[in-house]
This record gives sequence, C-alpha cells and structure tokens, in this order.
Amino acid sequence: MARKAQATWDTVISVLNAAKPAQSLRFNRGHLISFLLLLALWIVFSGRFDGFHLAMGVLASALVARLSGGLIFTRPAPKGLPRLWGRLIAYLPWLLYQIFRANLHVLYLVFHPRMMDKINPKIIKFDSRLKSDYARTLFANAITLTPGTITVDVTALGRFAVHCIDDVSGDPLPGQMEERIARVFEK
Amino acid sequence: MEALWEQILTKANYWMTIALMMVGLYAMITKRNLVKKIIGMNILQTAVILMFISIGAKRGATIPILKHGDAAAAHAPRAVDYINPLPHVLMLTAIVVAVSTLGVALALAVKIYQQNGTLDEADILARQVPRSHEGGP
Amino acid sequence: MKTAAALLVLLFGGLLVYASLEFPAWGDPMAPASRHVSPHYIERSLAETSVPNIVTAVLADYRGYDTMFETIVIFTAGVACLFLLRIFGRRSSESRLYRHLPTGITLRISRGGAVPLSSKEFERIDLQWVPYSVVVRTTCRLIVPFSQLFALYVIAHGHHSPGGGFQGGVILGASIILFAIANNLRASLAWFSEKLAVLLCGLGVSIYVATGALSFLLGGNFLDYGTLSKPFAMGAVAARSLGILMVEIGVGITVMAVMVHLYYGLASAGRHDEGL
Amino acid sequence: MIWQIEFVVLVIVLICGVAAVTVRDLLGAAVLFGAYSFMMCLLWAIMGAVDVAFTEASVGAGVSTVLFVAAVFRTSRRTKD
Amino acid sequence: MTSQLPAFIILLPLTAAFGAFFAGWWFRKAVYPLVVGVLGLCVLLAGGILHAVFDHGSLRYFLGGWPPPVGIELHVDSLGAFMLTLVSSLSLLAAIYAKPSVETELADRVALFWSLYLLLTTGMLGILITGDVFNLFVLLEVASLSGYALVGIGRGQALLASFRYLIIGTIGASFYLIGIGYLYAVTGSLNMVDLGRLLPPLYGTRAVQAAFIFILTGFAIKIALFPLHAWQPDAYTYAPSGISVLIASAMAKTSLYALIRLLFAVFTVDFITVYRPLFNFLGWMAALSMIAGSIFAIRQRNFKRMLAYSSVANVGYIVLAIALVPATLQGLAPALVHILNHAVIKACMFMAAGAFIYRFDRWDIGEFTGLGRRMPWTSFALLLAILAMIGMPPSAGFVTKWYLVLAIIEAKQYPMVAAVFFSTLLMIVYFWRVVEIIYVRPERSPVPTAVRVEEVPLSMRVPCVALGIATFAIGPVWMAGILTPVVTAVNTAFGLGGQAP
Amino acid sequence: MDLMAIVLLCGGLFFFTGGAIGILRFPDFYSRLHPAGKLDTAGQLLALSAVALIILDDLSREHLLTAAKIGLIVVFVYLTSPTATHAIVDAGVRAGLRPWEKRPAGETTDDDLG
Amino acid sequence: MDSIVFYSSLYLSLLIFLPLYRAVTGPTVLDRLIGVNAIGSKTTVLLILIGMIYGRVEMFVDIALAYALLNFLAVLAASRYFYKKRDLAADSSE
Amino acid sequence: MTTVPAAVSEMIPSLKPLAAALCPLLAAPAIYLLRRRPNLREAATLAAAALQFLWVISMAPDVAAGKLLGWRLIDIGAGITVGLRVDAFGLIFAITAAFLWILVSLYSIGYMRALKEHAQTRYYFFFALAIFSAVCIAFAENLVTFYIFYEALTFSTYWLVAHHEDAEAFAATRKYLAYLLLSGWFLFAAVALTYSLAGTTAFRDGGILTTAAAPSATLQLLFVLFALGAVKAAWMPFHAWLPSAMVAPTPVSSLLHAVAVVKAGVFAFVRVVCHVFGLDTVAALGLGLWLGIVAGFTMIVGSLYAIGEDNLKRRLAFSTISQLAYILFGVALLTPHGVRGAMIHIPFHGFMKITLFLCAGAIMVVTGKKQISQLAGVGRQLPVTLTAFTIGAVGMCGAPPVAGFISKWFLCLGTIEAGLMAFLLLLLVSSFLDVIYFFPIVKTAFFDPLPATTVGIQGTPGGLREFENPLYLFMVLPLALTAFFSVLFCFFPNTFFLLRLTEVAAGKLF
Repeated sequence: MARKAQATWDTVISVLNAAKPAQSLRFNRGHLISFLLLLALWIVFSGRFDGFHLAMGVLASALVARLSGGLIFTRPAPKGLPRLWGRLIAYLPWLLYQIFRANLHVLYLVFHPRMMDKINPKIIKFDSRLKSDYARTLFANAITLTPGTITVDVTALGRFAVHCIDDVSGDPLPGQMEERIARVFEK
Repeated sequence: MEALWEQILTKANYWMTIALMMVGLYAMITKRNLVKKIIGMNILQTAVILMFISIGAKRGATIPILKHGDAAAAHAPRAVDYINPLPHVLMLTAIVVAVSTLGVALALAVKIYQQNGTLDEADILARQVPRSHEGGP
Repeated sequence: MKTAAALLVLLFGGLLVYASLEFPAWGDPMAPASRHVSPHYIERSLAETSVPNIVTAVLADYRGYDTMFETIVIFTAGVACLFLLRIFGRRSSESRLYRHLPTGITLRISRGGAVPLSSKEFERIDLQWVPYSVVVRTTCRLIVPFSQLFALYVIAHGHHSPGGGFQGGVILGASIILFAIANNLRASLAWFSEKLAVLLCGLGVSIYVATGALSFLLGGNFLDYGTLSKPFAMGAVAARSLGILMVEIGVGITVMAVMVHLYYGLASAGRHDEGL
Repeated sequence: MIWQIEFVVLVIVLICGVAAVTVRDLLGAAVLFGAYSFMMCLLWAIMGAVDVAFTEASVGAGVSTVLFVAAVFRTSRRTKD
Repeated sequence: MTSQLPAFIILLPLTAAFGAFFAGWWFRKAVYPLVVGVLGLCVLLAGGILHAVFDHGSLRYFLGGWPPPVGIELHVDSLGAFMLTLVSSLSLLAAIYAKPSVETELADRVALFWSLYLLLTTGMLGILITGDVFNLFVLLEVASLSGYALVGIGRGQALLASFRYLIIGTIGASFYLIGIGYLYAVTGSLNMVDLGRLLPPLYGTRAVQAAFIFILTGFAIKIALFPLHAWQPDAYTYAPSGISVLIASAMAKTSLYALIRLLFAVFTVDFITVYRPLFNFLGWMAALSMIAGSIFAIRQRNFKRMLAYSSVANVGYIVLAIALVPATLQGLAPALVHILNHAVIKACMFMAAGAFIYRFDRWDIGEFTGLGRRMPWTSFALLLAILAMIGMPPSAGFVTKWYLVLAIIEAKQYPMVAAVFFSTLLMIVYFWRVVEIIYVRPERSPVPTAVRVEEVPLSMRVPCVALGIATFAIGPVWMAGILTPVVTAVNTAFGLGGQAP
Repeated sequence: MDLMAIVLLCGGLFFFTGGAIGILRFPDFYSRLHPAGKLDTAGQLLALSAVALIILDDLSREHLLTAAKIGLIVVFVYLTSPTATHAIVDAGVRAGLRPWEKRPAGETTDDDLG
Repeated sequence: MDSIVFYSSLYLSLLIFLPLYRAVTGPTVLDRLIGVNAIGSKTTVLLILIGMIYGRVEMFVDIALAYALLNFLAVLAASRYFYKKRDLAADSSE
Repeated sequence: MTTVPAAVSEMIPSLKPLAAALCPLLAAPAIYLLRRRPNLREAATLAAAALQFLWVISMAPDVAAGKLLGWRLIDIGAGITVGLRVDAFGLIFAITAAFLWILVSLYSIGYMRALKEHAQTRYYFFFALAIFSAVCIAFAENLVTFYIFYEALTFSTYWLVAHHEDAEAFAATRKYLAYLLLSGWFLFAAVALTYSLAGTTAFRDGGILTTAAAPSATLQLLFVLFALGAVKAAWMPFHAWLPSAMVAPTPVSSLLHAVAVVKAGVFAFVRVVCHVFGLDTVAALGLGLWLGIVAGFTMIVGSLYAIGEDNLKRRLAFSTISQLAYILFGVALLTPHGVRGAMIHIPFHGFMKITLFLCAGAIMVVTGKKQISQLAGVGRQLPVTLTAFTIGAVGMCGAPPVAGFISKWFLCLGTIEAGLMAFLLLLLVSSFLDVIYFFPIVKTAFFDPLPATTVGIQGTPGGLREFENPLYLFMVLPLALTAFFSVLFCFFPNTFFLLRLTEVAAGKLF
C-alpha cells in the first residue's frame, strides 16, 4: 500500500504548498477578489439591501477576506481567473452528466437482486499529471462522484488510488475526465 | 381505553421525553466509563430541553419570527399565531449551559485519563485504595 | 447497584409520568404557558425593540440578564478548561521535527541542534504528524472562508432570521476547528493563536457587560439599551435593536473563542502541540 | 399537522439515545450521539423552535461531536460498558 | 445610587473576574490586589445593601427596565441581604487565606484561579439576589462550573472527585430545571413573586407537587443531604484548601438559601401547610442525615473528609429546622442561625485543615500530634471552632442547639431531640478525638527538645483565627439580639412565625 | 412547473431510497460508501431543486434569494460530500480495513445481507 | 402541493431508519459514520421540507446550511481519528 | 423561720458578682503570659484567688440580710438573659469554692513542683478557668446561664484530667467526657423544655414550674432529664466517671472532684428541686421519694464500693459519691431541716473531703504510696498530715467535734420532720459504713508498724519528714488549715456566714 511509503519519517513527502495562510499584511489581488466574492455571497445570504445591512456585509466580507482570504488564494491570485471560471462552468454540465450516469449505475447495483455477483470491489492505481491542488481536488471529487469509483488516496506526487465497485467502473480512468480537468486548469 | 389512547397520543412528546430522561439518568448512574456518563448527562439535558420545547409548542401557530412585509405590518401580531418564544429562549440558554458543562466534563475526563491511564471509574477507584493508606491527598 | 439504579430511575420516571398525566395536551394554544407572559413578547416585541425574531428580542433584551450569564457560563467553561487542562511551558521532547515547506522533506533535529535557517521555510510538525490528503485540505480552504462569512451573517441577521450571536459564534469557531482538523494544530495555532483566543474570550463578555453597563452611565438600569438612544441619536426602540446587535457580537466573539479553545485543549490534552 | 413526522423522529431519537449509551465503543458512541443531536435538531425544527434547532445543529451535532472525538482521541476508545 | 446597588454587587466581581483573567496574561502582579480589593468592596456594598434593605424594605431592580413578569428582576429581601453579607465576607476571608497556597501550588495559573474564584463568587452572589427562577438556574451553573474546575485542580483524586461532583451536580441542576419546567407549564411565569401569586389555586395539581419534589431533590443534591451526598466528601477533601473553605461554607449555604427562597417565596408557607406530611418526611430525612453524616465522619481518618461528612450532618440540622418551620412560632430562626454559625465554624475548620496541610502536609488525624505546640494560633482557632461545633456555650453552636431544640419541642416532635442529641454526641466523639491528638497526645516522632513554632504565613493565620474567635463571638451576638431584626424581617417577609403549632 | 417539481422530488426520494438500501445491502465498508456518497448527494440535489422550483413558483425577490440560498446548499453539498466520502475511505485505509473481495480470502467483515 | 411535501417528508423521515440501522449495528465505527453521514444528508433535505410545510423556507435554509457544514465537520473529525490512531481493532471486541 | 426578713424579691444591681467571677478569668491570661516565670505565675494565681475570695465574702453580709445582688450580661430576648445573681444558696457554694481555691493553689505549688510535673502553665490556666466556671455556676441567674457554665466547667476540667497524657489518662478523659457531655446534653434538653413549658428559665424561690404548666408525666420526664443532666453529682448508677477521673493530679481531684465539679452537680439538683420545680411541685409529683431512694441507694452502695477499694484516692472518690448522696438525700426530704442540711453539707463536706484528698496527695508525694495497704506506719512519718486526715475522717463519719456532725444533725432532723424513719435508719447505716472504711486507714497509718524495708525521703527512714523540705510546707499548711476549719465549723458553724446563709435560703423556700 501507499501508506507504507508514507509511514517512514525520514522522507515524508507531501503536498508542497503549506496550508498556512499568507502572512503578508499587504492587501493583494487575492484579497480583493476574495472580498468581492464574499460580498456577493453575503448578498445572497442576506437578502437585504438597506444601507445598514450592506455596510455590515462590507465589514464582514472585509474581515473574512483579511482573516482567511489567504486560504482561497495562497499566493497573489493567478491572472486570468475569469477565464478559468468560464472553463470551469463549461465543464460542469459534463460532470453533472457523469454524475447522473454514476447514480444510475449504482442504483442499478443496489436494486439488483444478485448484487453480490455483479460487484467486484478492487483498488486501482494510476498517476495523474495534474499539478495544482485545486485541479487534483476537483479530479478526485469528480472521481468520487462518478460511476462506481471513490478516490482513496492522492499522494503528493499525483498518484491516485481509486476504489472501484465493479470491473467496468475503473476502466476509463484517468482518461477523459483528467483531460477535461487539465484543460480547465492548465492552459 | 379511549382516554388512554388519547393520553398517549396527545402527549407522545412527554412520554418520549420521560423515556429519554430515564435513559440519560440511568446511564449517568450505572455506567462506569466516564465518557459514557457524559453522554448520559447530555441525553438527560437534551431531554429536559425537549420537555420545555414541548411545553411551548402551540398547534396552528408558526415559528416565532414575525412575518415582515406589507400585510403583516398593517396589523399587530396575535399571540395565537406564533409559538411561545419563551421556552425557546430558556432552552437556548440551557443548551449553552449543557455545552459548557460538556466542555468542562471532557476536560476533566482527559485529565483523569492522563493521571490514571483509564476511563473506568471502578478501575480508578480500585487503584486509589492502596494509595490512600500510604500517603495523603 | 444496577437494580437499585434501575429502581431509582423508574421512580423518577414514575413521578414524571404522574405529573405529566395532568399536563395540558401537547400544543394546546390555551395552555397556561402560552397565555401568561408570552403574549406580551409576541405582541409587543416588534413595537418595543423592532426585532422581528421574537426569540432574539427576548433573549437579548427582555431576558438579557440571563443571556449575559449564559455567555459567562461559556466564558467560565473556557477558563475552566484552560485552568484544568493547559500544561504551561513546553517540555522539549527528545527531538523536534521540521518539515521543509517547499520540498516537504522532514528534518529531525535532535536536542540541542540548531533550528533550521529560516523558520518561514520550515514548519514544525508533530511526532504523530500525518499528511492530510490534499483533497480534504483543499476543500477546507474553500469552505473555511465561506463558513466564516456565513457565521458573520448569522450573527448580523439574528434580528430577522433564526440565529444570533451564539449560533454564529459556534459556526465561526467550527470554521477554525475545521481548519485545524484539515491541517494540523500547529498550523491552526499559527493562524489563530492561543493568546488571541484568550483575548477574545474575555473581550466578548466584556463587550456584553460594557454594553449593559453603558446604560448605567446614561442613567438607566443595567442592560437597559433604550438609554443608548442619547449618544447614538436614535429612537429608543432603534437603540434597543442596536444594543441587541452589540450584545450579539459580544456573545459571538466569546463563543467562537471558547469553542476553539476547548478544541485546542481537548485535542492536544492541554499541550497545544499535537492535535487531532 | 406534522405530528406524524414528529412521532417518527421521536422514535429515532430514542433509538439513537439508547444506542449511544449502550454501544461498547466510545468513538461509536460519540458518532451516535452526533446522530442523536441531529435528530433532536430536526425535532425542534418540527416543533417550530428554529432558534433552538439552529443552536442544536451547531452545538450538539457539530462542536459537541468534535469535542467528544477529540476527547476520545486523547483518551481511549475502550469501555467495559 | 442606592437603587443601583444590586446590579453593582454582581458587576463588581464579574468585571474583576475579566480583569484578573486579562491581567494574568499581561500584568500578573495586579491580580491579587485586584481580587482582594474588589471582594472588600463587595463586602462594603453588601453591608450597604443590608442597610438599605432595613431602611426601605426589600430592593427590587428591574434589569433592562422591563417590569418583572416580562423581564428579569433582582430582588433583595432581608434574607438575601443577610446572605450577601455573609457570602461576600467569607469569600474575602477565603481569598486572603488562599493566597500563599495558591502561589505555591498553582504558580503557573494563579490568574486563572482567581478569575474562576471571582466567577464562583459572582455566581453565588447572583443566586442570592435574583428574583427569577430560571436565572437562578443559570447562576447556579456559573457557580457550579467554576466550582468544578476549582475542585478539580486539587491534589490526589481531585479530578475524579470533581468529575463526580459535576455529574451529580448536573443531575441536581437538571432536576431543578424539570421542576421549573412544570411550574412554567402550569403558570406560564418564571418570576418568583409572580409564581408565588399564581400558584395558590394550583396547589392540588400533580404538576405542582412534582415540581416541588423535583426542586427539593435538586437542591438536596446540591446541599448534600444524606442519601444524595455522594459527591461531597471527595470534593471537599481533594479541593485546594482555599476552595474547600469557600465551597463548604459559602456554596452550600447559597444552595440552602435558594432552597429556602423557593420554598417560602414561591411555594409559600400555605403550600407547606397543605402538604405537612411531606415536610415531616423531610424532617426525617434531615434526622437521618444528621446521624448518618456523623457516623460516617467517625470512620474517617482524613481530617478534611471528616469535616465533609460533618457538613452532611450539619446540613441535616438546617434542613430539619426548615422542615419544622410550619410548626413553630420561630419560623426560620433556627435555620438562619445555623446557616450563619455553620458557615463560620466550617470555614474556620477547613482553614485550619488547609493550614496543617500547607505547613506539614498532614491530613491524617493520627498525625496531628504536636500541632498544638507547633502551630499554636491555628490550633487554637481550630479548638474554638470545635468547641463551637459541639455546642459549648456560649459559642455559636450553642445558640443553634438552643433554637433548634426549642423549635423541636414547640413542634412536639420529640424524637428529633433524640436525633439532634445523638448527632451531637457523635460529633463530640469525632471532634474531640482531634483536640486530644492536637493538644495532649505527645508527639510520636523524635521528641523535639525545644518545639519550634512553625506557623503558617500571616495571611493564612489571620482569617483562620479571626473566624475562630468569631465562632465564639457570634454566640453572644445572637444572644444579645443584635441579629434578631434580621430574623424578624425574614419571617415577616415570608409570612412565617405566625402559625400556631 | 409544479409537475416538474414533483417529478424532481420523487426522483430525489427515489435516490435517497436507493442510497439507504445500498448502505444496508453492500457487503463492506468501502462498497457501502458508493451509495452513501453518490446516491444521497444526487437525492439532495434533486429534492432541493424541487423545493427551489416550488418556491420560485411565486416569483419575488425574496423567493429568488431563498432559491439562491438553496442553490448554495447544493453547491456546498457537492463540495463536501465527496470530500467526506474520501475522508472516510481514507480513514478506513489508514486504519487498515481491508476491502471486501470477491474471492473469499480471510475476510472479516462479510457478515451482512448478501 | 402541501400534502405532497408533507408525505415526502414523512417518507424521508421513515427512510432514516435504514441508515440508522447501519449506524446502530456497525460493525465498525466507519460504518456507523457512513450511516450518520447518510442520516445527515437526509435531514438537510428534511429541514427544508419542514420549512416548506411551515411556509417559511427562508428561515430554515440557514439551519440546513449550518447543518450541512457541521455534519461535514463531524465526519471529518471522526475520520481524522483513524489517521493517527489505527486501532480499528478496538471495536471488533464488540 | 421568723428570723428571716421579708423576702427581697428585687435584684439589686451590683457589679460584685461580676468582679468575683472575673478574677479567675482575668488570671487565666495572666498565667499564660507569665508562663516563663513560674513564681510570678503562681503569685498571680494566689492573688486572683485571694481577691476573688474577698469579693465573694464581701457580698455575704448583704445576702445574709436577704438581699439579691445581680448583674445582667445580655438579653437573648423572649425572657431569656445571661446574667449573674447572688442568692444565699449560690453564695454558700461560691464561698466554698473561692476559699478552697486559695488553699489548693498553695498546695499545688508544693505538689506540682515536688513532682516536677510538666505543663504546669496549662494546669494553672485551666484551673483558673474551672474555678471561673464554678463560681459562675454558683452565681447563675437562670438555667441558661447555669448550663453555659456547666458545660464550660466540663471542658476546662478536661485538660486537668488529661494532664498526664498517658493511656490511662486518655481512657479516663474519654469516660469523663462521654459521661459529662452526654449529661450536658440532657441538661440542655431539659433547659429547653423548661423554657418552652414555663416561658422563662430564671431561678425563683417558689419554682417556675407548676403542676398546671404541663401534664405531670411531662414534668416527671423533665425531672428525669434534669437528673440525667446532673450526672456531675455522680449519683449511682452514673458514677463511674468519678473514680476514673482520679488519675488527675491530686489538687485537681481535691478541689474539682471533691468540691467544684461534683458540687456543681448536686448544686444543680438542689437548684432544680428548690428553684425550678419548687418544693411543692416536687412533692405534688411524688418525686421526693424517688430521689430519696436513689440517694439512699447511692449512699449505701457507694460506701460498700469504698470498703472494697485499696487505692486511697479511689476510696476517697467512692466516699465522695456516697457523701454527695447525703446532699441529694437532704433535698429529697423536702423539709426545712433536710434542705438546710443539704445546703450546709456542701461547704462542710467540701472542707472535710479536701482535707482528705490533700492528705492523700501529700502522702503520695512524700512517700510515693498510693495504696492503703502500704500505709502502715506512715502516721509516724507524717504526723501532721495524718492527724489532719483523721480529723477529716471523723468528720465524714459525722462524729461531733468536726463539721460533719452539724450537717448530719440537720439531715436527721429532716428525716424526723418528714416522718420517714426508714430514711433515718438509712442515714445511720451509712454513717456506720463510713466508719468501717475510714477507720482502718487511720488504724493502719498510726498503729501498724512501719515495714522495715520502707525507705523514707532521701533514704532516711522514719521521723517527721514533712517539715524537711520547704516545698512540703506548701502542702502541709493548706491541709492543716482545712482540717482546722473543719473543726472550727463544728463549733462556729456561722463562720463565713454559712449557717446564716442556709437559714436565709431555706427560709425563702418555706
């Protein structure tokens, strides 16, 4: 198992980026974008547009952006964010379709009277070429949501371990999905 | 028989509350594991809270947040339309008290484990006996 | 022992059943509990405090004194946990582990060894340190700010929707706990330090008490927010609403700090080094 | 009107409560206690006590469970009863 | 200004608690002066309140400006004012006393200790003046929580003791809460005065009866009446010295006060007259408590534990006095007398016990030999307290016995005289043993040629000796009728003392 | 609109049912996560959309915002649910729980319906 | 529409019994965790449906959101336990 | 009793009783402060004793004239005060205690120093406190005050009994405390019951309880409570504490267990019968007979015990038990002469018995002998001591030239007055028994030959050893004086106004 390699202390290898929030006091673009995002979120939450509540919203968003904006963007936000989001949204319908398929598949299994014959759990492993945390997370979650597969482990080097419920589920991996996510992030 | 059924149905809440209280109290008294005792304590407290909320319940009324908007502002709110808010207030406080007690209790349990290496009350007491003869507290 | 306990519990239950048999039926609008004081709250709270959420109005204004002590209970729990659990002064272990952030390589510094060159590049980690999966960590990076904003929203909108200082404070605390769980306790401590938690613990309660005591200075009774109308140049009713908000903020701060503190203390058994 | 749901939830709450105190594993008990709190929260929402439900959701289900897990983590999962 | 006094006496220790908490992190030296100064001020304020109550009748303070059934009120009656003075003084003395031991034993958490200490005091003072039953619960929890923490920091099995205290205390608080719930369900009110007004037509209902039983049981746990005392000996034994003093003297009395207040202000004496057998039962429980507590005490070797069991017995005295109220013309006088007396006596005893532990680490009574010569002041104070406890005239204990026995005779419950008698007898047995060992038993270990006097620091000695002297001074004070107006006022306030037996 | 909402709601309930049964039926912890992680999430998506649709029946600013909030919940659920699933499965692996395999080779957890 | 919502929520609440069975019987803590997680997801929806029944969805949405958040937190915490303590065997004695 | 002036019921405010009581109380701290200077310490004791006696005796003329002197200390309210009041009966007791304190203090100097006892300061300190309590008991205005000092007496004598700090002493003290504190509780209950029945606790000449106040069963119960409360009087079967308490140093035994403590017990009896119940009530309840029977039983059985006892101090203790019963007996007769006999027996017995004890102590110090069987020939070594002893013994038996004759005479008159010939017979039998157990001692001491092996003080056998060491003088002088007074009282019973005082006291009762 992958665990064995990790267990030795001398060469612990993990995610390269520290999870520590940015310590700089400078108000950078990441902060600004976070602030705007959060403000938008606030308006959805609040549903009130009078001055008092908006002012509180601005205050709250600023506070959160200052406090933990560094969590969303570890360094000054990359350029071209809007385009990235655009691609992300374009990717979502496909993902939803995959999810739908996955659900039907599992439903089929659940209600199948001879379920035990159908399923054949196993763990497969493959390397991914995705580099950034977000990309890998998205990929892992997508795997989890799609047919018969669950991400078991993602190592720092991008090795994915996936649990498949039956023989067919694991076949298409990494395949098309990785392609699409790579297209979203790494252009 | 009718009356009995009526009693049971109209006060199902209270009966369940009582059952929960008994479960919690029983756990607090008989369980030897400290964390189990704490869980029992929480169950008892939640059951009491449930009792209060049941007292405040009101059929045909809505949650105690006034509807705002044009229509509602015109006439003053009527008491029968809203659930009694007072038990809710009290129980908010009670929940807070419960969680505070929980925090302290867990802190104590962790400390006890550090000191004795076990969470079992009987075991702790058993190892306390020889000690009490040789030295003071 | 067990049978005695069972008998005791049965006695207890019997007494409860005995008493409940005469209770007003569940949900009876004509029950005494619904007729005596609560109509006043329901019918007058909007006019008297301009807070549509009656629970908030009663909690923070009519029965503000209760709520103040509720906050103090929380504060007491925080202090108690600190008092009981905290092990002040760290005993340096045999060796310390540092992780080089850019490469992720772990160094073991034995006792007396020099600390790595730049502490910014090295992160001290625990003996039992386990790298968390990148998936969880990344998700939490998104969720933590989101939930913080949500918590602030809950505090700020306690007047109009369910929620208020306490719930918001807990969620705020939960977001920091989430961070601590997704990463580790040291990272969390670097972000939200113990001293800050302690300061906020006391600060929140102080805000509450100060708001109440402000009305002393303005000539009212303790916790009479109506008197705030003078300095803030607003009507008494609006002043009450404002007072409630101030109080809620105080509650939120305390609750957040105490929740985080409890978690820190419990997860590290008071040493504040290795967490869950 | 919704007393049927309430009744069902009450039964669930009771089951969760009994299970939480009887299960012979503290972590499991903590998790079940979390479920108990979830159901309690639901119950209060059903009875219209939204604020209480909110509090219970945040405290009982979330923070309490975490605190329990943390405490069990620092102590032991084993229990004799 | 007088009208704001009730709020001040709560706010003062409360803000000081925050102050001590902050100061512990940033300005450590200020903590102790702050604590003592504030507690001293509290005593003065309490005196002021007592004075005001006697001048103008009971004080009512509407928090937030809301009139009572809607808002919460603070209600200081004469009993409350009396207890305020008592509790704040004890708190001050215990604070002075606790300083040296806290600074040596808890060096790294002194500020936290004092912060919790002040919170405990705040809780107790709050209980004494609140006029709202639910608020009482919250304050009880403030006091209890800080009490649990303070007990838990002691040595030995303090943690387990504290844990049990917490569990059982929570059961008690929950019972009380259930009681309140029942009262609320049938009346819809939480204000004590309002409840007292609404309850009379409902006396026959089961909910009220059950509420009464639950409240009574809840407080019986808190005051450690005999079958429900299981938490108490351990908690008193293992708690740090200063805390034992405060909890044993003030905390128990505060709970008793709350019980009295609820019984006579909420349920009122009419209820009690209706349910007289219940009160007789209570009286029997109290008698059992007196005797069982003493018997347990005899079996103890640990001095503090012995004192703890003695408290169980003494609580029995007070509860017996309460149970006799409907049958006598004296009303609450015996209960009141013993509340004060026992608080002072027990505080002094625990102080002495703490001093022995502090200086010589002696806790086993058998090891007390020679302390009479080594620690003459402390031992003398203990001697006075013991004499007072076993009722040597004209000490405080004598006055207690006098009032109590008169009340019993008046109520014609002669068996109780025997119970009191037997309990006192047992008390003599276990307390005199201590005197004998401290003063007349020769020291076992190498006999010192010249015994060195090794007293505890002045700040521990002075409160102890002061209380020791007070145990004897209070007797004449009661006898001289200086405190009679308090008793009269309390009886009048609760409408007591007028019933013929 | 109403019909669509009802369909969605029923679909959601159907998925939920599947998830619940799946949790019961599957042989081991890893395979149980499949219905728990996927079907419940889908059920939530459908049911919440149904509610949003019902609300949007009466279109006003407030209802729009409420619907948006429900959308937020959905987004939130879609972020957390797979992560939670992943966390659980990861925990299982680290705890040394061996997956159920078809070939009966010393399994310990094969005690359920099947 | 109201009755449909009502019966859906009733159905949903009855559905909770299935994962509850898993949560109560185990066999491992992680199985319980799955059960509780599933209960949580149903409850989120149930809360919103109750909001529908009361006609005040906007009030219940916040609760549902907080609920989802804290459910996630609880699950994370419980699973994090096994990262550092690998004593799953402790509960096989059950 | 025509000679008695009209009863002055009004109390005359006077600070004298207070001053008299305060002497020992103030002496106590002085003794403690002077603990490093033994001479000054004992001087303080003596000075206080002398001063106290002067104060006490200065009140005698007034009291003998039928006046009541008193001072109220504090009002408890509802008719209860703590106060001092001097009436004739109380003064008798006070005079006895105060005068004997002087002598015993002198004696103590010799005794304690000769034996090089430890903790002498404690001894003097608590001695003073005990005397303070005894005098306050004598002067108590009411039952509450009485009870307060009655308990104080118990506690202050505790330290004296425990003086030796060995196992025997502790066993004795435990017994002592068990009996006396227990009885204190009965007394307390009795006081409370009295208060609730009568509404007051003040002593009054006719009694404060009447048969109308309560059912006679209650009153009888109350009397039993009082009797149990007065276990200090060592009436049988509650006498066991007294012989045990003889482990105390001899001066303690002499003053406290012959005078102060046990006399406080009988004093309580007399007070209760005369001033609480009133003679009429006691008679109406038929309690006199029972009391007489108990007293007679104690007289006879106590004497029998004494005969069987070989330890000198213990024999004296049983003698005390028997003699105290005379006082109870006298009261039980409920006749003027009986009561007078009882009252006069308090000082007379005190003087005689203290002589005996002092002699026993002196014998022990000089020769180290504690058993009667060892006393052979001691009379030749210590002629003065043994002469004094003989005088005391003769007085105990009621033979003429000594004071005991007077009291016995009154008692006999009383029995005749009451018409109870059986009781007269009892008295005579008892006197005969007295002779039986005292005569052998005198005989052994004077007429048996000194054993050859006996070694006197400092190794020299025989001779008038008692004057060799100045310390012994401190012991011999007091016992000689008490013996002298014992004889003097027979011829001048009115010394210190004693007879007159009994006359006044009894006169007010009838």
